[in-house]
Amino acid sequence: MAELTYRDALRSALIEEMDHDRRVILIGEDIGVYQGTFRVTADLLQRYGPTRVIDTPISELGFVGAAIGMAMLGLRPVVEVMTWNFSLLAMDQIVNNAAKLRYFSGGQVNVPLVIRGPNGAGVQLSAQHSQSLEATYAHFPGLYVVAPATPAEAKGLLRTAIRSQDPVIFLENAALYGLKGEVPDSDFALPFGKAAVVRNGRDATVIAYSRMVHAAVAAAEQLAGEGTEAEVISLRSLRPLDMATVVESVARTHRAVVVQEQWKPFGAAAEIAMRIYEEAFDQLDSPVERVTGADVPMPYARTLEARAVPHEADIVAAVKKTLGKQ
Amino acid sequence: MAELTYRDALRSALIEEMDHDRRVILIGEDIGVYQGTFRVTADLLQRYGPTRVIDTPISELGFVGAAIGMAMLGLRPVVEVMTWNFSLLAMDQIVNNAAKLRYFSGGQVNVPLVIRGPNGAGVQLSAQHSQSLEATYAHFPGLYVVAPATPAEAKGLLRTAIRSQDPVIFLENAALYGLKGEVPDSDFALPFGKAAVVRNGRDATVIAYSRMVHAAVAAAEQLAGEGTEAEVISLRSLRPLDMATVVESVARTHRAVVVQEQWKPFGAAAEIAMRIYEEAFDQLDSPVERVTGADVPMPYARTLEARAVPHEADIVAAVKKTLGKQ
Amino acid sequence: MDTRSVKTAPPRDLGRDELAAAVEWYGKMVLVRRFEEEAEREFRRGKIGGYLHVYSGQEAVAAGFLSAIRPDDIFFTAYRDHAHALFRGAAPGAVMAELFGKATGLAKGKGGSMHLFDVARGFYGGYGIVGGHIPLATGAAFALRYQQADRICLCFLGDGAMNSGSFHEPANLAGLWGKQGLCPIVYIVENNQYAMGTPVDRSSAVTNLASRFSTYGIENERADGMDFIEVRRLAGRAVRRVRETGRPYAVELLTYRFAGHGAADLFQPYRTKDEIAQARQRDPITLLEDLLRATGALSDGEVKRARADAERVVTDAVRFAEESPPPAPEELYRDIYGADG
Amino acid sequence: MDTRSVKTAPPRDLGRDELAAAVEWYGKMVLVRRFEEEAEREFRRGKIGGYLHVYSGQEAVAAGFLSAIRPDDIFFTAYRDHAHALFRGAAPGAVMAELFGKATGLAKGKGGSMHLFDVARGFYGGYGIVGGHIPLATGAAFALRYQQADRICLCFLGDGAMNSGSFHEPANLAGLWGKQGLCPIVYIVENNQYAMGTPVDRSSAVTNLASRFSTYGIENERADGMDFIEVRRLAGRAVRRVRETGRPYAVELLTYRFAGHGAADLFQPYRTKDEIAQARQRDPITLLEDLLRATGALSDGEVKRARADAERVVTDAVRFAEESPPPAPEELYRDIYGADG
Ligand SMILES: Cc1ncc(C[n+]2csc(CCOP(=O)(O)OP(=O)(O)O)c2C)c(N)n1
Ligand SMILES: Cc1ncc(C[n+]2csc(CCOP(=O)(O)OP(=O)(O)O)c2C)c(N)n1
Ligand SMILES: [Mg+2]
Ligand SMILES: [Mg+2]
Repeated sequence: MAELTYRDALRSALIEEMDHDRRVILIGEDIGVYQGTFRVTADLLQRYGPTRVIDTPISELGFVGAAIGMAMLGLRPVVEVMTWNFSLLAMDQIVNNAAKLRYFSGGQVNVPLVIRGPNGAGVQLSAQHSQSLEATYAHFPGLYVVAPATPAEAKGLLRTAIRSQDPVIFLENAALYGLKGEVPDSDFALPFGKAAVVRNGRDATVIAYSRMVHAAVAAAEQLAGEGTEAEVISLRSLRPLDMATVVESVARTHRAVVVQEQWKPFGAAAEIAMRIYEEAFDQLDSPVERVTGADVPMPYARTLEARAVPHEADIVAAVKKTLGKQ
Repeated sequence: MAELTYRDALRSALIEEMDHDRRVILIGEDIGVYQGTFRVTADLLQRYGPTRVIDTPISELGFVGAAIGMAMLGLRPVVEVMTWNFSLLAMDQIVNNAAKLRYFSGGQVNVPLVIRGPNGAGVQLSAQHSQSLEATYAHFPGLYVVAPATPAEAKGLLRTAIRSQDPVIFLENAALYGLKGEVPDSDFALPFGKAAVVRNGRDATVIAYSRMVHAAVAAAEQLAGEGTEAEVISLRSLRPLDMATVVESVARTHRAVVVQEQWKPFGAAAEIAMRIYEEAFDQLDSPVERVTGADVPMPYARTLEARAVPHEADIVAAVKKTLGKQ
Repeated sequence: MDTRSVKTAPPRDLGRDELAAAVEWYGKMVLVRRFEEEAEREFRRGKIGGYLHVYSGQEAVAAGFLSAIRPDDIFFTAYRDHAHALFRGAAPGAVMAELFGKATGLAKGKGGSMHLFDVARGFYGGYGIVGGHIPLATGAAFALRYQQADRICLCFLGDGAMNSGSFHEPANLAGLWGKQGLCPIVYIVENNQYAMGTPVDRSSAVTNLASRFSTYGIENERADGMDFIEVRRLAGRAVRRVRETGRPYAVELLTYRFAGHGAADLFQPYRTKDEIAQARQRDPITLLEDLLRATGALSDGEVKRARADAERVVTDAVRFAEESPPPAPEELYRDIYGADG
Repeated sequence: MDTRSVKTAPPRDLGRDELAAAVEWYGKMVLVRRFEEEAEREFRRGKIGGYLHVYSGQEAVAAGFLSAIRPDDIFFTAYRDHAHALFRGAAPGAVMAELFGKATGLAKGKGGSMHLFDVARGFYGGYGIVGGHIPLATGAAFALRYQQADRICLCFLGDGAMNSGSFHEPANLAGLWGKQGLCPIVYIVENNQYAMGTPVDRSSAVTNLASRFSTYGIENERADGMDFIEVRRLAGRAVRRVRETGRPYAVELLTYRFAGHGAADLFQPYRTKDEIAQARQRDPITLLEDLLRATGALSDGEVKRARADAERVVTDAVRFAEESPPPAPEELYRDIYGADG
């Protein structure tokens, strides 16, 4: 075990995989000379040279597509998108090629590709730079979609992502890069489709992923002070969803709250909540609650932004609502 | 009233709006000389000339973005995407500009833009050409998303779309272009956010949109033969969702089935079903059922494609399930 | 229409090997043409669904290039891809079976006409989103060189594709990577004069498409795409150079699509019958046939035999496709994720 | 670095009007520079959040062009947009208030530094997705001509933006529409040598960016972007020509970004202090100041006054921003849909 930041956990996964597998290469904007906008790739150009750490022009469609081609030929590219917002420019490549190539080629090609970068709202980056695109990508079969909440999850999932035979949408979070946590040494990997109970509780289940896991834990701690014990689940992956862990928990607590940062309509929480209804209807003692951001493009002003994203207090209120304590 | 095909209903809305408002112009690939892939714009180049009916190169991002700029300057462009699949190339323009411009400009600009074209699976067009992208777009605030099921809905909603001050994602369906139906004459328009009960019933509510409305009606007719009366709602618009109509119906039938053509995870039905739980939980006598396509990229082979999309029989089964008749 | 603005030098001094290859590829071109005619017929008979885009008129382009590469080289193209698969040696039965949506198809019936793949032969596919394969081919070329192989990649694309960002962005990457010798690719623009109903002069602000590559530092040339011998010679030079340098190269080949854009393009309001008739006078198969007859390399009998062979092969392919089973129902859920999924 | 590869002719024979304009715009440039310095300070003080990209070093580009257009002309730019707003006459207080996220900001505090808008003055915004505004500007230019106006549109863009499909696709549209006189736009490439940490020769396969426009049939030129007089003359010619013909025109202006890419770009590992120092020797404000002093149009006292004015205006702007209220909470839900929504 070592204490690492989320950033260094990611970086160490890159280093270990690059050291043991020459097929792993990195591609993205300003990941080399500039050292990466969030320094996840700091020093890696110096370490592996410019054919393995490739700085690209501002051509998201082009370099994501090129990485898919590299993956088809057996490389294992890890693409950095400076933020996931820019990935919309490459959406056609991700959705129409990466996700579907294995299928429409009748199984003739693999696309072992990771696309990683920060997802979600940051510090007043306003409407074009604050989106949380997990629901958008998790919709498409052929993709894996993961969203680690802790340094250990970041490292364990990135390892699995790099070793995967299929494209992985790897959603980091700018607010988490500095977060510290214990990370197992040695050859540590976390499987996709396996959620984690990060806090035990008997009264209600709070299901979250990425940064919202921490808001959920904080909410649970606050609730604990009032005598309510909320269980918190970090989903880790959205495609596939580990409903077994969720259902097992809800079967004990009989109440569920699903948290997402992004605006509500057609967001990830809708699917997760619906799956709870589909697979644990009889276990529920009250309706599943969604805690989400406001249904607005993200405003710039600090005061407005704060109102647009969900907080601990919203989770507390939702848990209480499931318990009829409102 | 006149009997029109869905195609001609669309075309007549274009003609009437173009006749009365010179700001309305059409842009898209092969809409002019070629007469439109689905002939929705047939003869319009001849009628309005090449500055109002603009054939474009294969540049979805470019011409959708240019249309946004035209709209900002006061024109009312109606863009045809040859199919919605290609719109993924313009996703950044749609989501980061069209949807958000009014907001991040602090209300200084309007984007009165319509993007229209066929959505959904067709006849063996395989994985890259068969997507149904309503959930993808309905996620984003700032957009309207509509999906007409009949010629009257097509005309009435297209009128409203062209007159709207905001960008409209107008989802047609290739399988419906030839469908005939009564369309009111005169200045007929249908408001957004107003669903229609297209068949009355007391036993269960089936909620659908676009092509699936017809499958739902066929299913309801079959069920009627067995003594079950299903109410069928055509949503018409997905953003906004008319929950009032849905809840009113579910309050009478106590059972709900939501139908979508696209694969299930993170699809439109999840949101619609969740809203029913959120707004009519106490009215429900059984869990809300989703009827959806298979969670796979669309295969080419006819036999496989038929298994990938939902059918009347699936709706019948789902209604029966809500009634405990399985 | 400027198919004839590029002069075709009558190929003199055909070498022995060149002549032998020309005869062989003549046969393949005859087969491909016959195959496409049959595919159109089967489409009308309802045996083939979806979209169907045939290659008739453009045969010399793919033939010229695919006759000039090594067995371990690779290539990508768009949806007009039957010829590319067949020229590369895919079994005609497996190609037809794919069009029929059968389990024995090249892509198990999952891809259809637009998505032929034969990876074992280096054919990395057929793609339906215009321009969408260009980034893939560019990355694939990088991967080949990264793996220290001297294999190269061909990327066929249409004139219409050149107006997409899916062309611009990877072309610039190729220019940059090429400076380090890391992008052994030949971009082959099949300028068949139209993107669906839009002629080049209405889709591209400049009509010399080859010249566009200069803006990415990619050397390029423009040539007649109807003359198999010329295309093959040019391809040989281009391929050799790219293999040696690891730098990209581009060619624009002026050709013509004899059929409609796809099987649904019946009326073709965007061009005249006359225009088509005139283009057909430079049918690439006839041009090659005439040349080979003139040099004595091809007799009447051999021409007849080539046609009869094509007839037989296509008939067999149709029979094979007809008799093949549809994909098993459980195939619906296969090939979405790999073994780990 | 080829800022100096373009020679600056010492501007002789300055006309009376030209001289008056130069003095006026000298003052505006001094203000803009001072504004940017203050914005950086306010960012460090935590008064400004998000991203902050300042314009220092590039003033002659926007000043030259915005001094050459009419009040009813329009323009678009990217996120490095404070100067563009200020030069066009937006109230410095409203610009600073936007940076502070206040209700009195140009965009009511909803857009922030990257999204300044002043539509009443023809400024159609500041955009955060690199290249994303180029299609908008191109369509806007079409709309102006469609409305039979002789207004024109300017589109400022960075060197980095030119590698995006968001550049390629509209540039081709402009080339096509321009043939019918339907695209009165000037593309102004602000080549400040870098896209974040990536210099032009590592982002673009060709480093003469102006030349890229030729592939879209758009006439173009390349010039020194540090010399206000030269930029303004060139702008005058370009604007006149575009207004008359309705055809697009493009200029690449060689300039330099003195500050980091954004306020977070502290270490700048991609360039040396020396390089920056050398570039600063051709500071556009000093160049203009020296010239105007040499011609006698500007005295020591006037220079001092320009600086003092700038100081006062910026101080007032900060005070205005500080004292302004934040947006009302209900603003969160406003401006998503129009009145019909
Ligand atoms: C991005 C995209 N836009 C539109 C289409 C519809 N479409 C299919 S083929 C085609 C024309 C392509 O022309 P070209 O690249 O010249 O190839 P050709 O058909 O002539 O071989 C179009 C517009 C598409 N498949 N993809
Ligand atoms: C599509 C996209 N990719 C990446 C970014 C991140 N980014 C912001 S500015 C920038 C550099 C742009 O350089 P240039 O166009 O030269 O403009 P400059 O900053 O020099 O004014 C990058 C990569 C972005 N905003 N949008
Ligand atoms: Mg073509
Ligand atoms: Mg720059």
